[in-house]
Amino acid sequence: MPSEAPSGAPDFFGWSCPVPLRDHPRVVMGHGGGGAMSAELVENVFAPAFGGRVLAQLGDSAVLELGGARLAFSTDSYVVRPLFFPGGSIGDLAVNGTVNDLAMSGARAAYLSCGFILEEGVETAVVDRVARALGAAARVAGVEVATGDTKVVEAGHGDGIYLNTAGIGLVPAGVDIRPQRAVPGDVVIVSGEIGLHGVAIMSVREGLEFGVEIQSDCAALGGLVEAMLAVTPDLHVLRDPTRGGLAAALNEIASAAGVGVTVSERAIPVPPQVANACAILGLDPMYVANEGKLVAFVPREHADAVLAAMWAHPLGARAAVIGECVTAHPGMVVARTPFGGTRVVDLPLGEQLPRIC
Amino acid sequence: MPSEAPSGAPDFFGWSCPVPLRDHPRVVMGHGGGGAMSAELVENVFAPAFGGRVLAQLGDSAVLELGGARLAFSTDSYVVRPLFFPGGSIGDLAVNGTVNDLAMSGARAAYLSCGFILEEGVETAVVDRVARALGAAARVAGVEVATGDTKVVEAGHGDGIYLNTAGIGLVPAGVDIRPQRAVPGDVVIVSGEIGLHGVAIMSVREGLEFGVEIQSDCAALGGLVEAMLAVTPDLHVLRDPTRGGLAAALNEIASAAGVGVTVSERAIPVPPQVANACAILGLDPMYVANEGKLVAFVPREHADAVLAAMWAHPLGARAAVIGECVTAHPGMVVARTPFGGTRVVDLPLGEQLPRIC
Amino acid sequence: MKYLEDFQNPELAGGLLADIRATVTRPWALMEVCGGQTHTIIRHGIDQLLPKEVELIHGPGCPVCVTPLEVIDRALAIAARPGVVFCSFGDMLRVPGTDRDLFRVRGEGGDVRVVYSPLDALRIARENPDREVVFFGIGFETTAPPNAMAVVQAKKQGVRNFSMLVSHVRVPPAIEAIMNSPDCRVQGFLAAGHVCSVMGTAEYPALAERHRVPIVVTGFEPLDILEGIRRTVRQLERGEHTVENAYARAVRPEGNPAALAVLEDVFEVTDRSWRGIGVIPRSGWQLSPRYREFDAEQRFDVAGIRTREPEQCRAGEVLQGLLKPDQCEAFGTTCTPRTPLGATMVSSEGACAAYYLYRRLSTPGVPREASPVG
Amino acid sequence: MKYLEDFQNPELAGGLLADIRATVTRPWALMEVCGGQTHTIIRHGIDQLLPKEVELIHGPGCPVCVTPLEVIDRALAIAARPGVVFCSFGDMLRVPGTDRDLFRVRGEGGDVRVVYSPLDALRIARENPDREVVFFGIGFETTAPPNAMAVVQAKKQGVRNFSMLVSHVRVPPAIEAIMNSPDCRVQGFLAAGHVCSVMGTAEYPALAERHRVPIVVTGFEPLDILEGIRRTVRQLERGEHTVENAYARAVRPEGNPAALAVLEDVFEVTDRSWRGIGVIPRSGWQLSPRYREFDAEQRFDVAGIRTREPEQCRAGEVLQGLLKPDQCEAFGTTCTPRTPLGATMVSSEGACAAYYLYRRLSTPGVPREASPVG
Amino acid sequence: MCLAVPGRVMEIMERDGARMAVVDFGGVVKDVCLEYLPDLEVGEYAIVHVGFALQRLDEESARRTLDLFAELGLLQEEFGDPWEAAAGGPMKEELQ
Amino acid sequence: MCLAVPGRVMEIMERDGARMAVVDFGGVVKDVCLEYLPDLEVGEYAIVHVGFALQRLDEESARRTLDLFAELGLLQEEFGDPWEAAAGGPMKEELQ
Ligand code: SF4
Ligand code: SF4
Ligand SMILES: [Mg+2]
Ligand SMILES: [Mg+2]
Ligand SMILES: [Mg+2]
Ligand SMILES: [Mg+2]
Ligand SMILES: [Mg+2]
Ligand SMILES: [Mg+2]
Ligand SMILES: [Mg+2]
Ligand SMILES: [Mg+2]
Ligand SMILES: [Mg+2]
Ligand SMILES: [Mg+2]
Repeated sequence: MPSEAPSGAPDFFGWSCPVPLRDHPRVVMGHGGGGAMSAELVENVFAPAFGGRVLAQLGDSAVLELGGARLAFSTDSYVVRPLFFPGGSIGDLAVNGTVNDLAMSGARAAYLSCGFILEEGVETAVVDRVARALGAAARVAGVEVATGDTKVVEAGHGDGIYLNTAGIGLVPAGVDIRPQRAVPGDVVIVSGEIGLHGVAIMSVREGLEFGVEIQSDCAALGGLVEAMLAVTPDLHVLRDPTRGGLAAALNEIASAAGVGVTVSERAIPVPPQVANACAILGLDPMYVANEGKLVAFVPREHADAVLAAMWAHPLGARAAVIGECVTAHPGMVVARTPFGGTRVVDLPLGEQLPRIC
Repeated sequence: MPSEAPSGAPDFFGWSCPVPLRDHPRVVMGHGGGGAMSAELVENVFAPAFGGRVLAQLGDSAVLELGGARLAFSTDSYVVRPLFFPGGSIGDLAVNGTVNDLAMSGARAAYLSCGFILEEGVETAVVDRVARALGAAARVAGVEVATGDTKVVEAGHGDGIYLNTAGIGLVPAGVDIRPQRAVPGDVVIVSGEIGLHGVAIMSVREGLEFGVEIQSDCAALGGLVEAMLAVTPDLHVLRDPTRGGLAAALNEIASAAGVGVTVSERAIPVPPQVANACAILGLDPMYVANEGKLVAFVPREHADAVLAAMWAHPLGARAAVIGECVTAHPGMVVARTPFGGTRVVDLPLGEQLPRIC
Repeated sequence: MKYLEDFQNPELAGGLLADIRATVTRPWALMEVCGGQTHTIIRHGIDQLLPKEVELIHGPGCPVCVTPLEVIDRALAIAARPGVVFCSFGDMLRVPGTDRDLFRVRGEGGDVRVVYSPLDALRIARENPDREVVFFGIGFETTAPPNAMAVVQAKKQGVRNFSMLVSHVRVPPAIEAIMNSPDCRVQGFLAAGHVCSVMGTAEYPALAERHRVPIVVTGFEPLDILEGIRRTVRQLERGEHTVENAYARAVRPEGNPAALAVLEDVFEVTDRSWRGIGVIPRSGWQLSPRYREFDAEQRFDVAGIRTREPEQCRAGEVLQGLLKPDQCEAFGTTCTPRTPLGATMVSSEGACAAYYLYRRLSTPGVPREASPVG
Repeated sequence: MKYLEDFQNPELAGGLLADIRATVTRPWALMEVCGGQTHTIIRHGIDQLLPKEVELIHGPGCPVCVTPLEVIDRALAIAARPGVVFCSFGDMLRVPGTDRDLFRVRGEGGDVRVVYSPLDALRIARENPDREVVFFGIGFETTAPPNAMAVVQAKKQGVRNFSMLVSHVRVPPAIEAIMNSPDCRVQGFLAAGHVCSVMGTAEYPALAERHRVPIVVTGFEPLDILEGIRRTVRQLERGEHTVENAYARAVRPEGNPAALAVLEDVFEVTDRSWRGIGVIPRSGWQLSPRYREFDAEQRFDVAGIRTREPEQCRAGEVLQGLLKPDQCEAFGTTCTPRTPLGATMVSSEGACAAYYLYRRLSTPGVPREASPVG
Repeated sequence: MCLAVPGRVMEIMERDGARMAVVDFGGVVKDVCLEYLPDLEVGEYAIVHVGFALQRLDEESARRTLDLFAELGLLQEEFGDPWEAAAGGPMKEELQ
Repeated sequence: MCLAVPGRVMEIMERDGARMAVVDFGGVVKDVCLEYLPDLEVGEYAIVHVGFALQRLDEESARRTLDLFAELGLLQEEFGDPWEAAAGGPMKEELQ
């Protein structure tokens, strides 16, 4: 990613190894939070080291040519705790997370690889439950687990189960979906209520336990994307707002395409329990993770039809237009509050923590 | 894998969930050792859960059709300690291990995914070194890192760095390499000296430190396999004898194809330092891991030419015929000792441990 | 949730705004004391809706912002010790000490845990009898009673491996100090509603009288803030300076007597340094002699740690409303949310962090902090 | 390596085998005492090369096989304690106790570590002063001096968090017990060369004389074994029963005096139970009163643990050469290397494990233990 | 500072010698310490901060305040639409 | 039991108050405790078990033993090839 900082301004992108993270001699949790610090790690360490033409796309998944086919390829590791939570498990996440990253390139996932890192001492019955959840999710998503691997690490290392999946799928002809294609005028659509996954996880996290009648939205979005593509292959951007939530997804798109994004807070579907859990913990629902939602940047002329197609799909029933892509404030996301004021929706720095103030 | 136990004999394969591992309510290190216990986990937990047609092939990598192309697809996680060892690092392993699994299907690796699981507190300089080693290894292997992911786990979990890579590559037309294709009469070739990786790792393992003038054999075998395929596309089986060593690789092939395998111990190239390190620790070199070797089952009529082609390649310079595939003792590997006696080379149970007796 | 959404209803804002607009005749500078109120103002863009005559100055009412550097450094020193479990509210983890923050300590091997409640820290202590569990007891009068209760329970239950690093601060002495500042521009206060829920309002009439300044006890939701502003502006326009309670649903004049009794038992008033401001007499609490055995500063002998603020940082003036953040030389260059020099750049409601966002909005040339994640 | 490969040279085996073949005239049953010798025999297929008249009976010389169940259970109990680091040679991790093994204990959260040398355990103790480090001191007279030295050093260095769970056994009393068994078929012994390196050969002439049995001190490489057999057969054919040293390069009659002195200081002779065999008088060592403070049994009060072997297991008879493993009912059905009932099915040189492999080879119908790994 | 929210008491119990309540925050349920409001009863609302109920919420007062806001709304017509007059952010249009 | 191997002393030092040596096992080098063979010298061979040198290896004796084995080999011709007569495993052919 070339630096575009004007001269005189601080240059965040000009650092060089061997001290890539100026201020972080050691990895901290924030580097995995899906926000600014994660991005820095990719920017300053991984991208220069790998030097890949494809990696530089920095999307949810890479689109590449192989044997005459156009493939989407993506990976994610899953380290969620607890392993089972309201509405799903690490096994469901491992399928849906990767299937969704492929879907965000317009690809229908065909095959998954699956790597288990097991901690010595984890109950085999737990491994079995996770594996069965993963298998069941794969069948629902219509993807086949094609290859796998198991490693065991000594007790005290690892964390019960870590999972990695990588997925491949075919990108249909004429489809070119990536963050860079956002253009002013695009309508921004979110496929449903936000914050469900993050709040469901927090509700069962050690030391934070609370009761809430919601479940993770964990789901595979391949079918929904197919329904949207049936309206028009010319979707500009799709993104699943996972770690870092809607705020991170919108910021990444704004930044990648060099466009501004404005959203209306009133239009964003936030379930009351999510709003209330966030109120108690001092969090903003826009920063809370989702695992079965997408945000789409759609040319204005197709927006109504795409929205109608989403409403017709069970996973898009509560889809809503939440904003648009603008020429103003390029690289930034600005929300109009219900009171008519505006606020900047910044890229989250690291992980979100419960606040008292 | 269908059970073929005669009636009356113990039925190891007829277990059913939810108590899949009769004797192991919890995961132990042996489940990751690449031996019998690893196999049980696949057999009893993962295969039934995933129910994949492709996974059932149980090879190093899956070969599948997508968009008209024939692709090999494979994954491995890397949890090696220490992260840097004589002759390589976890970054090299993560490339070569997966590239080699693809090569064992006859495929040249084209793209890798790469998932980092970082432990909070690991030095960013270490992450950078690993990433650069990974990038350099990818360039040597001619494979592109196409997509990646980073997760951070709390200090005390994880182990500095865990890595996962998945790889995809094209399988050339006419090539069908898999364990099931071993047939009696096949000549068994190993591509060079065994045991180097395992001994190199042990030499720097905490509490076991010893000095030895060898390095891990960690290398990408795509080029060697191409040289062998140039002789004939009709290679029957290729396998990289990693965890569990040559013993595990040969047993897996014997078992998958239902053939017997005999090897001559005298013919197996074991460097003296490997032999001596094993003597001190009470280990058998046939069970020690390799990361830059392959074992090939080649039709007898092509054996000489394939061997010559291997000798002509830097990574096959010390290739040797070590045995053959027979109809006797199906599913078993038998070694003829230098004294003319025989012994069964069993599938290792779990991990190898230093013995005193 | 009920009694929360009701006070976030934009439909009802119109009348309040209209009334303010109808009332105001000339410029007034009001200070919202509490960082929670600042958060609401920024989060909802309340300031953008007000008539230009009404200026809001963000007060020092954010414990993250005002916890002194030397206390942070003591926390870091304790948290870094082997055998210690250091428990803190999430807010404090990213606050910079002299050379690192609690996140960094955790990365370096310290056992730092985020808790939701001080009682969670006490539970951790009971569950880990072989570890020293230290709770970072920061906050204003609202947080002091819960923290005090953790100490009371620790004593009652005989949990000897529990202690608290105390840096509690009190609002009224801060208001007094602000008003005593020779450059003070503040003409009216929105007092912190939740502080008053506990403490009641008895301390304010004397303050209002002495400084001839209206003080309106104000809640935290958008309509509460508007109502607080409306009542303050009305007093100012009328030349009044009384104490009003605009948060009557949660504030009684007498406060919470049970909480006051425990505060009286557990704590004693002390002078305390406020980050970026300096020492304010009698503005803090420390553990009373009856509970001194639970004082982490004593148990870990870190009281000797003394530090100096970075000289560039002018957060003190910012916190007193004497300086706009972008008038600070470090602002946006050496000081950003990623590399904060002062606490006001850390907290999401800190004045410098808020300005940083807004200046970026109005000045597109300022670089983004980062770019997309792979 | 030099002096190792030399004695593994198959070119030199021919003469030894030819001599044995030339000498033998009728069936002889020899016992190789040491499990290391059993390992060599199986590993190189030596038994397959011998004339049919020479039968090798595998002796009880494998500490993994003979460590009594109750000691294993004590080890498991200690290893499972929080705060304990339990160090062991790798061999012992898979030996089954009554209901689990050390691997399982580790999986359940016990801190079990494999060490190469007892000094490594002592180092771990020094490095972890807040943990109790227990070393599993098993083995014959070869391993006893190293283990004794760890205790001596612990005392010298004042490492108070180190202790040893001692289950040392002595070979000569076992030979005595075997010869005293009414069903004993053993006609000659290959004595354990490394044991004699330490202990010397002084204990054997009386044994040989009393039982009128040749005893040949034998090394561990294939040629050593053949030479031991050759010399034993020669004595038997001649009707002799003397003690010979066929491992002269490493065994002197007086043994290692420095080691003997430390053994004398650190240990005292005791009766000890051998797994599957029963109590053999004076066949073991325990810590002497001078070092009792380092006795893990006392420190952790596990001496009371008493157990019984599974009734089906006939390893005792197997170890005494009274029964072939496949004559045991459990063999290959309820007892396999994956689910061993007796220690002889665990150790790679255990007689039952060895038979299991070979029966599978000669009986292809017996199922594999597992199938390929993905 | 001092994130505190109103919740409704659903259940009261004793734990570790302290008076505790299950409190409902609009579908989110959490345990809360009642030591500072020992006479709070099931069905009542309280302001909760870091796991402690700190003050009883006076529902009557809340209602009166909201009524006042509504009344003020009637004045709005006299003085015109304040939205129009607001300083306004960079975004002018309202979406959807 | 008692895996012990011969190694050659390369270097002698003191550590933690114990006499230690660096011992070469044919290219593999490990630290070994010399407390039981305090007069072992650089260049000598010893039998090493679990990190301890337990007995000096008598090179002269080793050579004599090997010589004996070689002599016996000469007898072999008189009695024919023992390989032929060996019980034999399931594999008859020798490879390569
Ligand atoms: S911009 Fe930074 S340095 Fe300047 S006052 Fe604010 S926090 Fe301090
Ligand atoms: S086969 Fe098993 S049960 Fe039978 S004697 Fe051997 S170890 Fe014991
Ligand atoms: Mg994504
Ligand atoms: Mg991905
Ligand atoms: Mg993803
Ligand atoms: Mg694998
Ligand atoms: Mg763990
Ligand atoms: Mg492989
Ligand atoms: Mg693989
Ligand atoms: Mg592999
Ligand atoms: Mg990712
Ligand atoms: Mg770790």
